[in-house]
Amino acid sequence: MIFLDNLMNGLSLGSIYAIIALGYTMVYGIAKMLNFAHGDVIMVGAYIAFCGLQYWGLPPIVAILAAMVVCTVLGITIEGLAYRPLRQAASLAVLITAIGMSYLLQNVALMIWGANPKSFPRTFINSSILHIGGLNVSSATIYTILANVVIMIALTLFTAKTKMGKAMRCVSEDRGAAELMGINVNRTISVTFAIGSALAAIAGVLLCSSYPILQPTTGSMPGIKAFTAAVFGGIGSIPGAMLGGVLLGVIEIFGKAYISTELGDAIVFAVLIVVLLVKPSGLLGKPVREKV
Amino acid sequence: MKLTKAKRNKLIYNIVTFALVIGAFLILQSMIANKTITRSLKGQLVPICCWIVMAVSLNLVIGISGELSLGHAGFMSVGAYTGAVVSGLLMHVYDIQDPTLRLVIAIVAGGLLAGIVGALIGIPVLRLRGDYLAIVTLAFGEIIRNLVNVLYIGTGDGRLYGSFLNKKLPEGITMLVDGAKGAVKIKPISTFTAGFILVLITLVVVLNLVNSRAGRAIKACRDNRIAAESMGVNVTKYKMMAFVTAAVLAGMAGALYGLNSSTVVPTQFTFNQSINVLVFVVLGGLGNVLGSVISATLLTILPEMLRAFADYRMLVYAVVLILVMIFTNNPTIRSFLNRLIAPFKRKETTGGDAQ
Amino acid sequence: MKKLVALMMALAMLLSVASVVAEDAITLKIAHIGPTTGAAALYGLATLHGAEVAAAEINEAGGKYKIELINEDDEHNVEKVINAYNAALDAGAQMILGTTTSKPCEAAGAQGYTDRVFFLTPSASSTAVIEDKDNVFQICFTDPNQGKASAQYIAEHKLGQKIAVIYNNADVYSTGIRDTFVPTAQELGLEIVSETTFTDETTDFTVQVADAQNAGAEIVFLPIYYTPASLILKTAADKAYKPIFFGVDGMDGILSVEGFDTSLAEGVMLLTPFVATSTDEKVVNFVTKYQAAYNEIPIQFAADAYDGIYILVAAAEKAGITSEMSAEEACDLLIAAIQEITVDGITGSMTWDETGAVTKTPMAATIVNGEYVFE
Amino acid sequence: MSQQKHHSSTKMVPVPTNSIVPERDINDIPVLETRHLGIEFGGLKAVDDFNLTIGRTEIAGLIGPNGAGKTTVFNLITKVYEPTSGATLINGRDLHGLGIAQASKLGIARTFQNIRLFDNMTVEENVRIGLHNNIKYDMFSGILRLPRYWIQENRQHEKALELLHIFGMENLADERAGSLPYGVQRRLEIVRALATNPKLLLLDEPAAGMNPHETEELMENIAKIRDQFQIAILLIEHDMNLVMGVCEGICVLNFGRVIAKGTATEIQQNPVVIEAYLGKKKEGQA
Repeated sequence: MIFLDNLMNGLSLGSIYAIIALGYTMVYGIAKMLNFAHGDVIMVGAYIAFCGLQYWGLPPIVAILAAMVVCTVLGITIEGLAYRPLRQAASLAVLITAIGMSYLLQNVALMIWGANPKSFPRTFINSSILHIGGLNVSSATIYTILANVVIMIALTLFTAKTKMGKAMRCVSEDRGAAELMGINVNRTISVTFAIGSALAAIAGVLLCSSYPILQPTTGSMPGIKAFTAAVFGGIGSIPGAMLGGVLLGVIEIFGKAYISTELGDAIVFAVLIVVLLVKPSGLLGKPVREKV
Repeated sequence: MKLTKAKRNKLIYNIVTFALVIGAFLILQSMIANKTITRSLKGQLVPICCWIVMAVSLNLVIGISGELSLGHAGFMSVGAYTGAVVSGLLMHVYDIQDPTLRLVIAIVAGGLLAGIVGALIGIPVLRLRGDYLAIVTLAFGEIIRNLVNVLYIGTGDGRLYGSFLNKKLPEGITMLVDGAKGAVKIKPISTFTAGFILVLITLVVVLNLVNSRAGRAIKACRDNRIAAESMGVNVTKYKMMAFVTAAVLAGMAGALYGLNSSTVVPTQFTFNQSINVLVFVVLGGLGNVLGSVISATLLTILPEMLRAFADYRMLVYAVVLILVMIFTNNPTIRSFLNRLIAPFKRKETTGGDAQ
Repeated sequence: MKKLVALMMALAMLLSVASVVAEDAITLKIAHIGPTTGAAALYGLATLHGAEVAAAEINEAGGKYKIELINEDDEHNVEKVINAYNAALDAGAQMILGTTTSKPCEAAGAQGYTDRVFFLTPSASSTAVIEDKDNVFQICFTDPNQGKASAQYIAEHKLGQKIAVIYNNADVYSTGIRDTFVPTAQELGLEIVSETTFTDETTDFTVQVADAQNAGAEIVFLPIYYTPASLILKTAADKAYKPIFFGVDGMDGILSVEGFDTSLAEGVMLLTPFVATSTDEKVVNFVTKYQAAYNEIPIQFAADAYDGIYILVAAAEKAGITSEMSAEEACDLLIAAIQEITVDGITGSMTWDETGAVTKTPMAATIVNGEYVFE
Repeated sequence: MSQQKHHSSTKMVPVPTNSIVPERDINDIPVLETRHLGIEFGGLKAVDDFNLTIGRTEIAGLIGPNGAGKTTVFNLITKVYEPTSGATLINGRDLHGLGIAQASKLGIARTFQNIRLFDNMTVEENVRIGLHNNIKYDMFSGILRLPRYWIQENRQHEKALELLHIFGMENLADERAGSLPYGVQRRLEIVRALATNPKLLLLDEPAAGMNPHETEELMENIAKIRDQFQIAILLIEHDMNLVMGVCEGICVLNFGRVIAKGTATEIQQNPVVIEAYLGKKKEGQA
């Protein structure tokens, strides 16, 4: 029973990581950059939803939509202003810029909303507890898992079936060749950021529904762990993000429950290092060959 | 050897760097001697030396070796803790009361242990490339912090006691490292002169390394990994050399830093601290050692002088990171800037920075 | 904007007061050091504001003493606090009200011990703050005392037998309280059935709560700040787990978290010397003035700092401090004087011994209908 | 033109591995021998069953249409790629399990199709990287500036200038490599490769982007290098004048497989090669 309880908790945490990891993996797969600020876009999304619910009295669905719209615009803006000028630059420069962007978002949020933590209001997402065979499961967990599955299927279909999705796959394979084929690379990457950021808004709401404390730094640690999850699953792979996220969540909870609560984070990061050493391309990723 | 223009520029660059550091030291020493220095500036002298060493050593990894390390503060914490423990050990167990001797041994020990940790991390990590390396060094920084949180070390009746995860040490011993409470009851023994010497050592090591066979190999790996390997350069070895040298220097800076205060806590060496040092490096110029020295000094003193500005410090840092990267890496903006400053600049030379 | 208005009001208060002050008043230069920016700004601003209210009150009354308050920000950082301390002394401070948080206080206090500077900290509660230093005194309980008092309170009031402890092992305050709570509770015949930890970045508390729940704990002791506490309360509610949650003074503030569902905190008990809803005349006076100036309900930190100014004045009077004395000259006089006085403040009646620790009576409050109630 | 004649008159003799080498090298261990070398990318055989033997002082050519797998062969020989089948022997030593740098230490040096210089370093420094394993001193001598540092630095400097002299580039020693004109960069890559003291020099399209005059000069230099250093050279080139003029043995690759081997004259007359380059001739045409 305790084992099942822990497993359920792990799945719940893992599904949050998974939904954040989806955003990372998309952007990494297509723009070939680690968008360090993704975790902070999540934070912004959560704050917008918070404002919608707490100050503007919006219905939950409208608040989430508002957060998605704001994050989409934010994602496109960040990409256009900060990342696009560095398209040809070394990955070091892009990464430092992304770190700067992450700090910028955190500090702007600090100025707007202050350092005092806010408690994310109750909504339909997290207001009820389900009793499943003796286990108590928050409705937030169910919604998160559902959202994950829906998003994963939608993204898979989108990349496989639509024209834009195919363009994304082309850009991901070979940016230069895609350009020669007449694909607008900038637009494709913009759209990728838009989708990734909209997902970040949903992730933010779900994250704060499960763990209802909202601070300017709320997104950073889950963001880093979700990136770990994306690498674990194989960066660039959509099912990989899902698998990596869920596994990482379960590992974290089991590590805390059966090894030590003191070393929970250390265990998560140790997993990342082991994965990178043993199978750098992740569980479902493809190995990358350098062009010479 | 005949002095060519490039070599002359390099020489001038090195002379200016050392002259500046030594000059600043002499001026400050005379200010201390005739008591014209303010308390707050005097209190910052040792930290400034530590941050200079941190910035220059991180520059070796980022600017010269071209790898992004986000765990530099982790090495500093290893040094700070080692320094505190070694100094306590020497005092309580080996009864060495001479502070200078203790400081020197502590700094060397801090550097050594940080170097060993750096090597242990480097062996697996340096095989990875680019973004992965950044995220793994970040992870290692966090792991180190997580581990020192549950580390307990104490001395009593001439012995050293240590414990991990659980504080199972005998009653009545003097705690040196007390879990989340950090390194405690440190007798501050760091001096400005020691800091100055450490800065000089760092500059000699980094500048001489850069202008030697090994340094050229490190830069070659940065500029073109495959080509360097094709020339028979063992890329992992040279990346490792830069990484471990930087870790040793960061450890030494950490020991000096730790022994400057009565206490050291794990929360001082978070990811944020690594980013702070990254800002010093980026603002001073990647690969530019003198730039790191200047920016580390200014960015340590300025916030103290502009305390009202503290609220916006991180905001400004963030903007600085983004703008410096865009301005130095975007071809359009770069050529525009070059055209802008071209009339004021003599013919472009190659020895302008430490390369 | 809010801050600016508050600042102007405080300034106006000070100015209007200046004219009333008697010619021969003694000016005490007191430096407040605390984190007024950064992650711990909440606490630093609270102590600053509390001190400002007290200083304005004293200056307005126009008595024998006039307070000149210097503020230095330490960003809750062990390096910055030394800079702040040096800057305060450069500005001519005679004594220090601070620092607000424990680790910086430990570092600055040690420096002050060497330099001979008197420290009275409103809220730094670890033992390391006062240990091996004769110059640092506390207004709040030391962490071990709080842990001890909590265990005693639980045992005396027979709140339950099986206890779970969830604490932040990356935090000095939390581990400090836990380190005496656990042995004291065991001595008193209570049973610690579960002990789990977390760190500053933790948001998922399912393992910790499940561990307590599965061990059948009737009481969950939370020697932690209110932010993680609010997450633990939520997690427990999700798991339909309803023990008595027993907190310490760091729990104060949980009801004012924006958006917090206060029903989750119903029945939570906490050890605290101050609640803003008290009907005590002095407390009402303080809360009213504080609200008028800063437009928010004061937390315990503010109350401690408010008392702190009065304690410093009382000690200065006893010691015969004059406007001209330097910090070094005042230090030993103040150390002797504070051990001889008793101060009745809004956080209780306080005396001090040579260790620097305060003696006062612990009080426990329970959250009922979204408000703190003293029994 | 005299050298061209000299080469075309070389007598090529068969060796057991289904290859030919110059008669003068027949008694030495071949500098390069590949046996059934092959690599697959995701199921696709980029290079398959590649057999080639090169004599100690041979100048050989590797030609073929675009995408035939020529650069992939270079990458296999230099261990940038690990082959999925077959073996490579350098001076009789198997490269199996070795890395790029270790292969280089055994005496392979190369240039790149898309120039890979160390752009931010000077011309001289680029050559000094080539000298990395020839004129050595350790890290501590460098940091502490021990006598060994000064001695070896001086030797590196002199050797670098001596090598740059081959192409008359010693006056460019202090220029930033990235700022040089294209043709000069190509020559610098060759100098840098020579600095590693190779037994086998691989040149990937050395004449790309050069005008006929420069190409002519390059041809002379390639022969000069071989004569002066007594090494073998394998080059990939699309300029047939250069290939036919300077190469003794030529190997033709198409779709990852060797379709012909022989001297310049033999290759020029081989119908399979002509077909690969020009497509299948229609009936009735000449």
